[in-house]
Amino acid sequence: MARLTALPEALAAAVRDGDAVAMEGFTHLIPHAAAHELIRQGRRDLTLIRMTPDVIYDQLIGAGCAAKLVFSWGGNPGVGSLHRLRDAVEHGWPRDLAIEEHSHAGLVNRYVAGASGLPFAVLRGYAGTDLVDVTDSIAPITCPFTGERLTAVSALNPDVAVIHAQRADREGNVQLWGIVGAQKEAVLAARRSVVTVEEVVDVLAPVPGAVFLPHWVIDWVCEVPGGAAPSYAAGYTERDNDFYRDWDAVSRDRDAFRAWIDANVLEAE
Amino acid sequence: MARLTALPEALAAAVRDGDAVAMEGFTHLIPHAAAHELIRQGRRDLTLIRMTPDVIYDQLIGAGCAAKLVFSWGGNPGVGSLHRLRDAVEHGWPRDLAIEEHSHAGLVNRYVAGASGLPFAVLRGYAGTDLVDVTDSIAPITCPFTGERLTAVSALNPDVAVIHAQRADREGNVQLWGIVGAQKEAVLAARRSVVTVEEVVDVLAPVPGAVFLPHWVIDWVCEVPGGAAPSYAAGYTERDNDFYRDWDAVSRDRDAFRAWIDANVLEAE
Amino acid sequence: MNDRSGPSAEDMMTVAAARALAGKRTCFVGIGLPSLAANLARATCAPGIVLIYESGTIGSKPPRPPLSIGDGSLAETADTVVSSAEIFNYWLQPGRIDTGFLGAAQLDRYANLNTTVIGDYARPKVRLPGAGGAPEIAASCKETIVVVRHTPRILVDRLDFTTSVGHGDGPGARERLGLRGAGPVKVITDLGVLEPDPGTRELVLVSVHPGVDPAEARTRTGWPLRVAPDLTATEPPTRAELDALRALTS
Amino acid sequence: MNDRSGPSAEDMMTVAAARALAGKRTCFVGIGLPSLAANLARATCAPGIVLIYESGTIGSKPPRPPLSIGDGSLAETADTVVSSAEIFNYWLQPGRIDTGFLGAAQLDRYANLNTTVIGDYARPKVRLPGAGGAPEIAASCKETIVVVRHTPRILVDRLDFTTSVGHGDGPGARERLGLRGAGPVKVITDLGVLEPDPGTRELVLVSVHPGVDPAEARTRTGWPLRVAPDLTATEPPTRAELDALRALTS
Repeated sequence: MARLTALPEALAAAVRDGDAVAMEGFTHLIPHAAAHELIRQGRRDLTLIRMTPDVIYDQLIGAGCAAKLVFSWGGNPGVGSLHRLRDAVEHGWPRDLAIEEHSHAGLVNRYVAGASGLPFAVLRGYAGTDLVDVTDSIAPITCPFTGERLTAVSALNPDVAVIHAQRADREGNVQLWGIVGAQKEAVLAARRSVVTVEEVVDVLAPVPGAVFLPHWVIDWVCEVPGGAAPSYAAGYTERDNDFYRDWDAVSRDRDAFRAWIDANVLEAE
Repeated sequence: MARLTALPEALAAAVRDGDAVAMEGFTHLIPHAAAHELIRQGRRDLTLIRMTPDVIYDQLIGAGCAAKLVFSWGGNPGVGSLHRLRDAVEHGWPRDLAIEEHSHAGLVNRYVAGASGLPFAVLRGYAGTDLVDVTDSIAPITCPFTGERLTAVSALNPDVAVIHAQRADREGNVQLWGIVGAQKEAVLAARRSVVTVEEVVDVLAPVPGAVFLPHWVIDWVCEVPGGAAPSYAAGYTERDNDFYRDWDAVSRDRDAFRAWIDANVLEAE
Repeated sequence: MNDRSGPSAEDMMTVAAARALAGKRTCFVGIGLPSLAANLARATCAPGIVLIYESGTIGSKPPRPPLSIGDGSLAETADTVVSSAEIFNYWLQPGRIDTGFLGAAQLDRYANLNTTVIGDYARPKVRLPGAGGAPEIAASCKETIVVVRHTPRILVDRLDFTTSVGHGDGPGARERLGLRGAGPVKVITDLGVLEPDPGTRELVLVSVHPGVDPAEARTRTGWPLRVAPDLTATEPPTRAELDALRALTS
Repeated sequence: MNDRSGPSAEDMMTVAAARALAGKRTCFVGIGLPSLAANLARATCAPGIVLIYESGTIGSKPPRPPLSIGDGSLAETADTVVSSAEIFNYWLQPGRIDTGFLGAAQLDRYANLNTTVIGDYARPKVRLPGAGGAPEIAASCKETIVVVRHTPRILVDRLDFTTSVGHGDGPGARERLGLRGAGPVKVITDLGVLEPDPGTRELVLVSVHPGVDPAEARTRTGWPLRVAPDLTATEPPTRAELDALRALTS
């Protein structure tokens, strides 16, 4: 049952140290404001789950919030590396980061299994790749009808899903559109969920292509206009491509990164 | 690549005697006009696949077009039995009808597997029921991660999917909305597909909740206004509930049924 | 229907079924009497209840109970409409729906249900519609409520076919089968209410509707129906319940 | 960029990649150079081609190549946008997409690809972005085209990690692995075009771009690159191709 609260209150209640947290949004509707609040709240030892870790997890990893990363593509889209992610994996800074990696198809099917109440999902994937050797949540499975060998991936059921959406109504029903990614699956797979929205409205007028998440599968809804920046919310904000380009230089350097976090996250509210 | 043609031409090219044909539409957008054309063309030995056989398959079965029925709920919704289906199963009239039956969840997952290019799908289903003893396309499967026992169903890949939709554009892109059922999965699972539409338009304006099927996964598009009657097309036509109630009496009696088919299908065009 | 007429046995059954939804957040609704009862609950004891139909409509608020599960009003009044695959895989299967409402052509003492055939499967005396959503509603809802007319043709000693599992063959059966919902918690008939014994899981008559003799319920049951020592009488329909029911069906 | 400037090696690579889409109906597009080439194809040799991005946009017609795979213009200009689950399960996996466009940090003689790590997996020298959509694009598209810069750091004798399978260890490998698409049919570099030998599946230099010495291509390849006996020269970019490219990138 969705409660409409302020973001700090929602995240303090939803996310504990050591939790597995999925913050989804496929290069759109990325819940940056919520990530910043987690950094301010000093969360530690999180297992961060996300198809595309992106700048949002580069920041959480660099800030020392994460013990493990579950992901399928960890770059700065169209720009290059995630330097904080690389520094953690390559040099253990600011701490060692365990890695569990998949392809997009594999990771999204783990969410699908989680959302469906199944312990695994089946796909044509990974055959012949080295991913099967480094990732425990991949296993072979045989079709009981044809004998064909396929791949199973284990279900993902995060402790918490955090997403950003365009709108909610006062009951806490949520509506999001544009590139919809794996947000519905992440919320339905998770034990708890927090949704930040551009605005709370009286009535959710139907929108073509919109995903609707009913209030009774959501725990907290927080009005956070611009909460996806530097990502965007279709119909509300634009992607700040310059930010993504500029992030490359900020994130290459540990001191520059820390200064950025101090100035833009810790000292902001 | 979709071709816009007349319905008789499309079905003559798409459906051959002995084909497995899925005519989908979950109590909405039921492709009745196409079914009548198949009766007129005298198709025989079809394997008819459909979650809810409904009046449409009662007519095809009574007209002798079907050798087998694959289904999950065979009633006249809100009214009672499908008497032609019952007569075929109970008395072999007008011919014996083989039955392969599932639950809705099982049958829709067979379409999902077919649409996904997988040989099977997994669900929590059928445990403890007698359906597992009478249906070959159900098998146990064990989770490779947890050891839990679940149920697999084999993929359905019909020779032909036939659906009715609200609109297509001149390129053959199709748009349908309201209760969307398993139409997308049926079309994507099938080797060939025929879509009848209420109207062909220049531009498909986006509609909330609409499913879009691109022209390159469809083979034939036919403009057939009212082609779902006595079912309906949300935004275009209303469900003729009286027809469904009246069908009970027509279909109870073999002669009344034949007279109805003669007058309304064979002598109509 | 005459507005002054007293409540029929059918009305009582519907009202009792509606009351069983008090306090529930979500209900997966079958068509027919379950749909009428669920909409009555929405108009009376469970105003905020979210009705989910297997046609994929979530949060339907039909002004009148629909004839079919796919009537336009279900989609038009819904919060959202999802595909058949999604309604079963994402919404029903994970056990996130509180209550499932089911009917049946046969029901046994463990509230297992038959909606498939009467007689032999290969040459049935009566071919029934089949499973539909029932097996997975029975498996996955947090609990189910069954609504059937009370006759020995329906409440049978032995099912001709098990379409949907209630309490299987008794204690522990659901756990052994991996069914995660609690199963049937109430069977509501036009004579009274049956509930599974907490120990044996066998259905016991716990309440009779106004004017019903428990002996009649036993006579009209195909197995030796046990009667709860603290058998109660169902509260008769209130004026408000009957008015709401008339408004839905008139 | 100066409109009068001649074509660079990069331009030639993009134009050659675009030409490879002539006659194709559908293309699953990665971001970066593949996206530029696919949009150039749409503007030149393949006007009706349907571009599908792994962000779930089908039929995107972006006026300019997007920076990221999730830019707003991809969704706004799409015929439809589907979820991540659907784009991989319903659209990519069944093999209904003609061509997949891929890049890589390392590529071997069988066009297997590494986008995961340089060095040891547990303690990598360079942690690369990882798999993304590539393994299944490589597995399931009817064919794939790989676009990489021609350096011995990329065209290597041995991958540090196999992220996506091309022709595996040679003839029959894809069939043994159950990969249903035909795999890489072309590797397009800034020096020329490589194609798998029909018999051995090893990449062979079949064409060099204008002004490129095949010896240079061999020097800049990490294995002893075979050169096709009927080696051709790539047609230089036409005026129309260059104009279209400038229009996309200016």
